[in-house]
Amino acid sequence: MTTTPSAARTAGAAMPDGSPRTHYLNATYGLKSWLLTRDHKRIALLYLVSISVFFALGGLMAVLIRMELATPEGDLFQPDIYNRLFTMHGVLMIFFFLIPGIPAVLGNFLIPLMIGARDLAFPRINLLSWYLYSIGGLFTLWALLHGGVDTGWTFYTPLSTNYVNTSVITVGVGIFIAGFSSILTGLNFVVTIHRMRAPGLTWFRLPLFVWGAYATSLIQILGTPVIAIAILLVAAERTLHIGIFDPKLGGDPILFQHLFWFYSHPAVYIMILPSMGVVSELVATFSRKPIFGYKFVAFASIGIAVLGFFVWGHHMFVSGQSIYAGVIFSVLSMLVAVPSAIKVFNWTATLYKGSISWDTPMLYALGFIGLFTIGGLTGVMLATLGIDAHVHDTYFIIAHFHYIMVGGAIMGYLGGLHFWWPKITGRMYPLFWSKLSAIVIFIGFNVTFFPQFILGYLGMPRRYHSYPPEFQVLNVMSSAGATVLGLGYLMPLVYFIWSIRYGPKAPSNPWGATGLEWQTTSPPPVENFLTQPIVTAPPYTYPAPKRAPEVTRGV
Amino acid sequence: MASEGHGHDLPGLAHHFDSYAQQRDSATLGMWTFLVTEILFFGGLFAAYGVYRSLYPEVFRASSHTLSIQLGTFNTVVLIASSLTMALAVRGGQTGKGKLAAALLVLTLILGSVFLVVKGFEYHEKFVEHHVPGASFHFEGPDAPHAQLFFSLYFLMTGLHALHMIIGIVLVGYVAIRAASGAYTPENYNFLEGTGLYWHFVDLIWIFLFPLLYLIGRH
Amino acid sequence: MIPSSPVLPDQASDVARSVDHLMLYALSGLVFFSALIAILVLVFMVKYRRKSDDEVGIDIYETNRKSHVLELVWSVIPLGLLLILFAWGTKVFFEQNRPPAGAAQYWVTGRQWMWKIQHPDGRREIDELHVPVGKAVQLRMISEDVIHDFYVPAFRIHVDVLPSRYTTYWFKANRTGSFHLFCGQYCGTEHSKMVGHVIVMEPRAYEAWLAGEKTSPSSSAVASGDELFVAKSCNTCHRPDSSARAPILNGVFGTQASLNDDTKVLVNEDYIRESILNPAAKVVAGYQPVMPTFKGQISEEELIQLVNYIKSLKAAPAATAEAGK
Amino acid sequence: MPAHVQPVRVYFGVFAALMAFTALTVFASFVNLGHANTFVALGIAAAKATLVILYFMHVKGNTKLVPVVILSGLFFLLLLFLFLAADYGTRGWLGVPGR
Repeated sequence: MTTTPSAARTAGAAMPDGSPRTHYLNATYGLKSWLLTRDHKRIALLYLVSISVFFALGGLMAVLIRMELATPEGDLFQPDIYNRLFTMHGVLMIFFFLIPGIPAVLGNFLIPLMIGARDLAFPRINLLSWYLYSIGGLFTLWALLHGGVDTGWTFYTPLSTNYVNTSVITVGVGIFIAGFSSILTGLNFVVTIHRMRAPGLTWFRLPLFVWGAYATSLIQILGTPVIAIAILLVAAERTLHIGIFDPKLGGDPILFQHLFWFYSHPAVYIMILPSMGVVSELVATFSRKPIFGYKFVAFASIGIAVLGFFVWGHHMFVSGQSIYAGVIFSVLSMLVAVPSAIKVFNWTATLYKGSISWDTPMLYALGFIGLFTIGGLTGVMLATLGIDAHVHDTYFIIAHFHYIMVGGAIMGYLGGLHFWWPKITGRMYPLFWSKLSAIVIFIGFNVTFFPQFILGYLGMPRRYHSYPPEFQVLNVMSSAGATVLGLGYLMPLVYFIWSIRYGPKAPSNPWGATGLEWQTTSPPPVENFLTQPIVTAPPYTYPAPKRAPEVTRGV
Repeated sequence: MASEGHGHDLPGLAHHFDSYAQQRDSATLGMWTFLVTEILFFGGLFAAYGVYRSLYPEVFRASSHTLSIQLGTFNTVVLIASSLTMALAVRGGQTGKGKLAAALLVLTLILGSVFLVVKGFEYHEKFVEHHVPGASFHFEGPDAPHAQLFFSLYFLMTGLHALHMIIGIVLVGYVAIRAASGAYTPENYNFLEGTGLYWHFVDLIWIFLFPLLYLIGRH
Repeated sequence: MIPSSPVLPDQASDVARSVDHLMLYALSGLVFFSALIAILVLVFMVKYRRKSDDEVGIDIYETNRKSHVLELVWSVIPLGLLLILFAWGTKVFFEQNRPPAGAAQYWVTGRQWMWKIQHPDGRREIDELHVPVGKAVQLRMISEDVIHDFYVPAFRIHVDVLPSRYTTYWFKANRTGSFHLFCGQYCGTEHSKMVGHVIVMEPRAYEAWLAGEKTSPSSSAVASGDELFVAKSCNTCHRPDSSARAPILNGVFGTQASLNDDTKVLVNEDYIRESILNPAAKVVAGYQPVMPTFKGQISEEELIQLVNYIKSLKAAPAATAEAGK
Repeated sequence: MPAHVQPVRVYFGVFAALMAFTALTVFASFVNLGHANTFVALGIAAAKATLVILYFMHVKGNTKLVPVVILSGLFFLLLLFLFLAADYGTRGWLGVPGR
């Protein structure tokens, strides 16, 4: 790298209390200054708003699903409405919330800051990806208004190609376009991390969040094109009846499942890897010590991303795939559990002899560790051929992946949001309410999803609109938990919005963290740093250097 | 990429980069990363092709024989020639010869259009012979129903390839105009280089499509 | 119907017991590791909570040589346990999927949104499967439209029912009773109504049920297939004395047939089905592709009957004479 | 400072080689090599692709990272092919339909 340390930027000098006179939020005003911005920080906020809308919509559908399932008869909605609800819940949550979630919001905001760059490598492409995401989202919403889709988010053929008459193609186009957005975001991150690091910032001095984001980007780049072509083939089959997936014309519907899961299994790691990166940051910061086994944790991220492409067939153990392919996929799936286990053990070991504060982000991080452990270990059960043959496509797997995606990915996302909120907005949120929200979400989550493990082992299939009455007790528990969980999610929404206006001003480094993003002001100036930072030490070297003056310590 | 005026004001260097080399390396890496996604995009189709060819080898051979090997070979030559002119155009940009680059780009554009026109004739022929999948599909020979799979894949693969060609031609046209007006300097011809990489990639896909579709067991 | 335990579904076959034992092993691992992590986290949280504002943690990783050993330990031990789980799970999976020789052959046709079942003696029923206890039962399954999935929690196995080829499900019930049958693969609007029961009966009760309910003139699948063979005029070409327009079908099932393109194919249910629907796809060596397709003219159930009939044709010429009558 | 400039004759040399390979692959398809025909055709295509990538696309003389990017892309594509082959190639080995 041939970076030349640049002189002071023109972004404005700091106020005496450390808050800059102008920063990225008040440098320019007006809708146009936001919609045409090329500043990665503003684009991150655009994403934050849009994914929150989709999270709210997807959550609303989850509430309706749980209402329906409170009684066994299926008396609230007609079955076709129910089928659309769970399909759209899956599509919105996966493609429009979880996959863009942490990379596009936290990653966009933090990667240039963490590596001491002025922006991502391709700022225009970054804005383009937000627009693509939004256009994809609008297609999907448009389809939603026209009746949605009832194929399940997996779009299995030939059901999706020859049998349903809902808006499969519109939603497919939406996902296709959003996929471009995902690819471009990943591409931007990879190039940025390779080419734009500050002087002295070697690979093993990178914060673990950057490692996580890098691994995530690899999956976005390598996996997304394959689901794009799969969707394209579904659309072609649906409109032109070309026979690729139509058994009546010699096509093999199983081929679709291969192409679909080639992406959609690694996609799970798009959701969880950045969350793991966040948790690594949180655990180190709130224990005030380096992560135990930094290199193991860093390489585990890459290992998970790469091995993630070796295991997709474990979604197809009972699908008519060859039993021997199943055996191969099973043993490879076991291997991917090892780097995950390494991460969990290393986080736990980091706590040992730490100086642990019980701040809100830490509570979320600990919630993540607990829930991810259960989610991961039940995942191991599902990778076991003999067990999967029984619990495949039952509520067991619903519970498992919600432990990973909601208990893991969303806990990490919220933990990260609570951690960096002062940096993003320059404001603090109320600590009491935020700690309460972490606890409410943790409890609500477990009450919602733990009973589903039992339901699944008892044999309740997923995507059932009505079910035999003996399953009702556990379903009612689950629905009750969902109410608590929903309330838990509303709390951050309320106090975050409150804090933007009424929250006390945040100092530049409220948590006493290391990391370049804490050495600039809160909120950061447009150019991120007033002087080009130069890195001389590994990450998480405590005590944190006090570059910017610190004034008040939270609420 | 106009300078924003922050920090440095070197012509053609975006405000968030420190040097031309950093900017060029980023652009090259970004373009190649994009091409990798394209490889996997077409890769999904190649995978489908491989599966069905292994399931129905006989009918794939028979269907392949209905394609014109002359036209296929001609198009291969045309496309490789266009890659040559493109490579020379990039070299022109690299050495600061904008006018030469523009002329070579126009030549590339013409060759690309020739390819598409020939492809159009081939499509037309398929249409006349009822080899287009759908209700009017008709194929003489053994295992006719599965012939439709070959032609579905044929149209999907060559169609997507042609779509990439069209995008490429638009890009080449734009770059030719920019090159003629002297927009590319030895320090920053990144957009020209990127367009070149894209064009060569389209050529690469064809290099594999040609034997897979046209040359199955001609003996 | 109340399940025997609040957390375990009915256990109605030996395979089900194997699955539960396997699950118990996996579950004990889950409980052990999650408890370990939870306890460690909670203890550390309390013990090492921050005492003063400028306190920092103590990095023990770089100073302690044993750190790398520790990393190795917690990589290798889980890996070992996982490989045991994999091996055990694979063994159980083969148990779940490999039917014993001599299992009674039933046929299942799935369609949106019902199960059609045919007994070895030709008796048919819908959404219910009556079987005798203690006898191995093998289901050959196919779908008429989308992908379905045959799932009986009491037998602990799912198998997808495909529209393109036959799949196999087997079980040997070890107790009588009525057990849930679910469609385990989302198949459209009324997916949750594609449910039924597997009713396991004492052998004598099963015989009585078979005899007692035989009201319609249902004949065995083989006999129906025989009738179809004539009705569809298959016998005009597929007979020994025809001048070699079509291969003789007696005794072909289970053999390797040589094809026109010098390859060989195993004559099984899928090949016969494909050859009826798509005769030109794999033509036996020495014959012309002259057979017309029966696609769209024949239902999956009729295909099953024909397959059964062709399977039943022994190499003995006597059977042929009867078939060609 | 500008990137490495290749002499013009390199480009024409590569073009000639590509033409020769094209002629060769058409010729090879008319020779009966049994199953080897497919591999010969794909081998020639791979050789042509390598030439284009190395010289037309300037991977030779560029940073080491670019070949890594290309090869990792091809590696994951190969994974897709390999696992598909593992499924389609072993169907029916057990002798139980559908397994």
